[in-house]
Amino acid sequence: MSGFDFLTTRLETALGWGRKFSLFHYPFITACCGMEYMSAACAHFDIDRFGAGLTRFSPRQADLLLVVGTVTHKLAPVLKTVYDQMLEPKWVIAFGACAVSGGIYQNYAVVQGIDRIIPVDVYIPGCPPRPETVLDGLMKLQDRIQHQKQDWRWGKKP
Amino acid sequence: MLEVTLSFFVFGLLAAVMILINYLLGPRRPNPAREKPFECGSPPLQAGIGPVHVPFFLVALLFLLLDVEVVFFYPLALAFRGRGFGGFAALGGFVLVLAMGFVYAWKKGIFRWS
Amino acid sequence: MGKEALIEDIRTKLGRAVEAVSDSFGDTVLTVRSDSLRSALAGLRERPFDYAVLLDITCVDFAAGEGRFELVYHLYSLSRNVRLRLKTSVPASDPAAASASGLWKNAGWLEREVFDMFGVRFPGHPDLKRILTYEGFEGHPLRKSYPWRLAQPRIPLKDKL
Amino acid sequence: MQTRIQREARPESMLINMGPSHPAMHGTIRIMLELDAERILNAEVEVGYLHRGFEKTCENKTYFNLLPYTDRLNYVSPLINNLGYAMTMEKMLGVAVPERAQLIRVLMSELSRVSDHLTCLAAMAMECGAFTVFLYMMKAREFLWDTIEFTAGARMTTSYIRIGGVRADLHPDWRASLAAAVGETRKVLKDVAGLLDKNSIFQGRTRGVGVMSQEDALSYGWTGPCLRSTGVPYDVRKASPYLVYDRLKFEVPTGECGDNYDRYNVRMREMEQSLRLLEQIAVLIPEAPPLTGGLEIEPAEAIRVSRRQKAPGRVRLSPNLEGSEKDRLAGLMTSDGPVGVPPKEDTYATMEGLISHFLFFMNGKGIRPPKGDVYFSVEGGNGEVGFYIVSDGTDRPYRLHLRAPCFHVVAALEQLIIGRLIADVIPTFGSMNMIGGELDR
Repeated sequence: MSGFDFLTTRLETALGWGRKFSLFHYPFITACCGMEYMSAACAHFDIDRFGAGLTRFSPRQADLLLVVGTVTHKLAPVLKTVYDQMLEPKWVIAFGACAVSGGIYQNYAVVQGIDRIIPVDVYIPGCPPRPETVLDGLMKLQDRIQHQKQDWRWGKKP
Repeated sequence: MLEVTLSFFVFGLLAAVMILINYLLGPRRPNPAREKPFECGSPPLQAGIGPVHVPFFLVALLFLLLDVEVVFFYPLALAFRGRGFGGFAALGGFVLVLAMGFVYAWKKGIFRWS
Repeated sequence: MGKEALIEDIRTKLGRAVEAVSDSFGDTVLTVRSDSLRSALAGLRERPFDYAVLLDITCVDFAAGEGRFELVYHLYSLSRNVRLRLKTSVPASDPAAASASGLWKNAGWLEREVFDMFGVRFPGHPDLKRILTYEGFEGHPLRKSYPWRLAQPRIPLKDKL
Repeated sequence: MQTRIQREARPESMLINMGPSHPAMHGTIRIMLELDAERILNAEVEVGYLHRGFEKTCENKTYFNLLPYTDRLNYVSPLINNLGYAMTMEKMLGVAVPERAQLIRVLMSELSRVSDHLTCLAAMAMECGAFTVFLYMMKAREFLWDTIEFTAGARMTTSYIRIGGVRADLHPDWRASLAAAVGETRKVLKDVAGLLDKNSIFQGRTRGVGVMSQEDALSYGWTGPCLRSTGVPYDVRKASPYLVYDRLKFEVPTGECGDNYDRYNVRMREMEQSLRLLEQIAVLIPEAPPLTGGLEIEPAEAIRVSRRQKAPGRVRLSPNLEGSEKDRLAGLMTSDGPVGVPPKEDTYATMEGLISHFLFFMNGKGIRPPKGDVYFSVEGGNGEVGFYIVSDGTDRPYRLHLRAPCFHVVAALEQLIIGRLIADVIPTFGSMNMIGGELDR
């Protein structure tokens, strides 16, 4: 590993450390999981201990899209638009069985999992998932951010 | 004098770093959807933004005026540090003039939306 | 006013419109001819019976068996604290029923939902269009003929890898 | 495709989406507004963003399998939906529920009602800027959900109230957790009343905003706290009492002029009534009969012994197996008709139990109500939650329709916001407590 690579890996870990503890999330809440999101975000289970407490209701200022609840076919274009309008770097968490795989609603109305619309980083199972599971999912995302390779301007194309 | 130039230099550097670092480190994947306005995810109902109503302009101008006044407090306070009552009177006069303008606007009913 | 007396009054008041009066698990059920549906509803809403609240409008699809849709109206009289279920049948070939949007304001949305889910038209409705599904959704999902899992996505979906 | 509002809009006015993905729209409603500066000239409400095909799914699932779906209708007070569905089925099957199960059902639905009002007012206050009230009320709701979770096993989507009774008996020290929950909720209600009742900002945002007259409310088919805020004291628990509500003392609070503040106030006072009900119920529920002793042997031991002859004692089973407390089951689940799952002792120990358990879940064998249609309604968090079930004698409903109270409440939203400022949409919509799962089914 030449001197230059050593420099960039140190910078990548610093960058990863900086990003993972200041996640501004956009709560894309639709259904019952929203109640568990409220419990996870509030004082009892407090998502803010992991630096992800600040909710930004505009995709321009958020870097984590938290898709909470069922995404129906009528709502799919809305989710796609919100995801496209988010700025890089961005991550997506599918929160709850309906977002992960359509859950108990396999019928004409529900998208069977949001990874058919947008790329998803972390899937949180449960219907609804307990707040501890939510925090565990968040920690898994933070590990992923910490070890994410940074695509540097110079050298390789993104 | 040195500390003023030094502070300008440091703050300038800080601003430059804050702007450039985003340009350097953020991965750039251009996306046409990002140009369109954010309308809660639904398609916008109107092409551009139409003419904006007068009350908006009045409130904006008044805000600008009073905001700049507040910004002037810091250098004035520094400049009048040792002057005692004289400095305070000068600052008071400055604030009074602007306060009269604010009260006039208030009585004219700028803040009462029709 | 006992239940039988109430039914007698309704029969006399509505006369020809009432086809049958039955009882299912303790609730009084009034079957009305579809062409005099509007007058029956208006009559029930007036003074003596005073069914001030239209609780619900829904529809049941008997197209396969008996070739008809059955519209079910649930009414509730606030002053006499009594409920009534009013049924009427419309042919499955071209289902249409008089709109109750003039009598009750929530009939507007309820009829839009029945139109959206079953395709029953309501002439006289101010703005009859889909409410639960979206533009470009062909067919009416709650009909028995509509397959349970036939999705009509609005945007192209990546199939799972 | 041009929407109605685009066709009717004047050229110089501004058209804005208060769209589905908006912090105050609970994620599932899109309001298209035509604005003149901040005044709303015309509005069009579009719903259906959470239409999950509940009623179509019901036609393809057996009666027993539908219980989890009823939790997700009004997911803020799930146990009341369970109760509505279970009681509609019991009315159709003609099944009598034992006394203890009825008392537990009232306890659970009142807990669910308080958490419904807490969530609604928390969201409404937060959207008007009072974030502290949101945190306080969520804390109180945690205590209520703990009480529910001790008994039902899940915090929210419990499927605890079954057709014919309840799933299991109350947790041994349920009285302590209930007392803690009621005390904590009372403290929070006092704090929130202090914060909001005479708060001039909150008064300014809600007093006289979104006024609904009694005639309009009745014409829109409003029920529940929203109708009571206009002064009509209609409550299904009083109008047609079910379970043991006729034996309990509670008032029905009503408002004066039906504006946002009255809807908020009616919900606050209704929570106090529900807490009063909880205390009365805690007195009424007798202490659970101790599990009759007798030799309890481990399952492995029972299998080894039963190879040669019938297992001597009772098999010790884990308490969270459905119907495992056989001798307590008499108080929890009705005995007539194949309604509940047979108790696990029979299933694992006797041949008939195994057969009846197997048959219960087989296609066409489970709960099969007689032909006919039935409508029954209970008092939900938002109003009258009614289930209309048409059965054709098979084990799947031919048609199941939910009378969603907030569908009628939101139908009046357009009339309430036209002519007001854009900031008034938020408290008006917040005080209606629109729940997507119930609205779009």
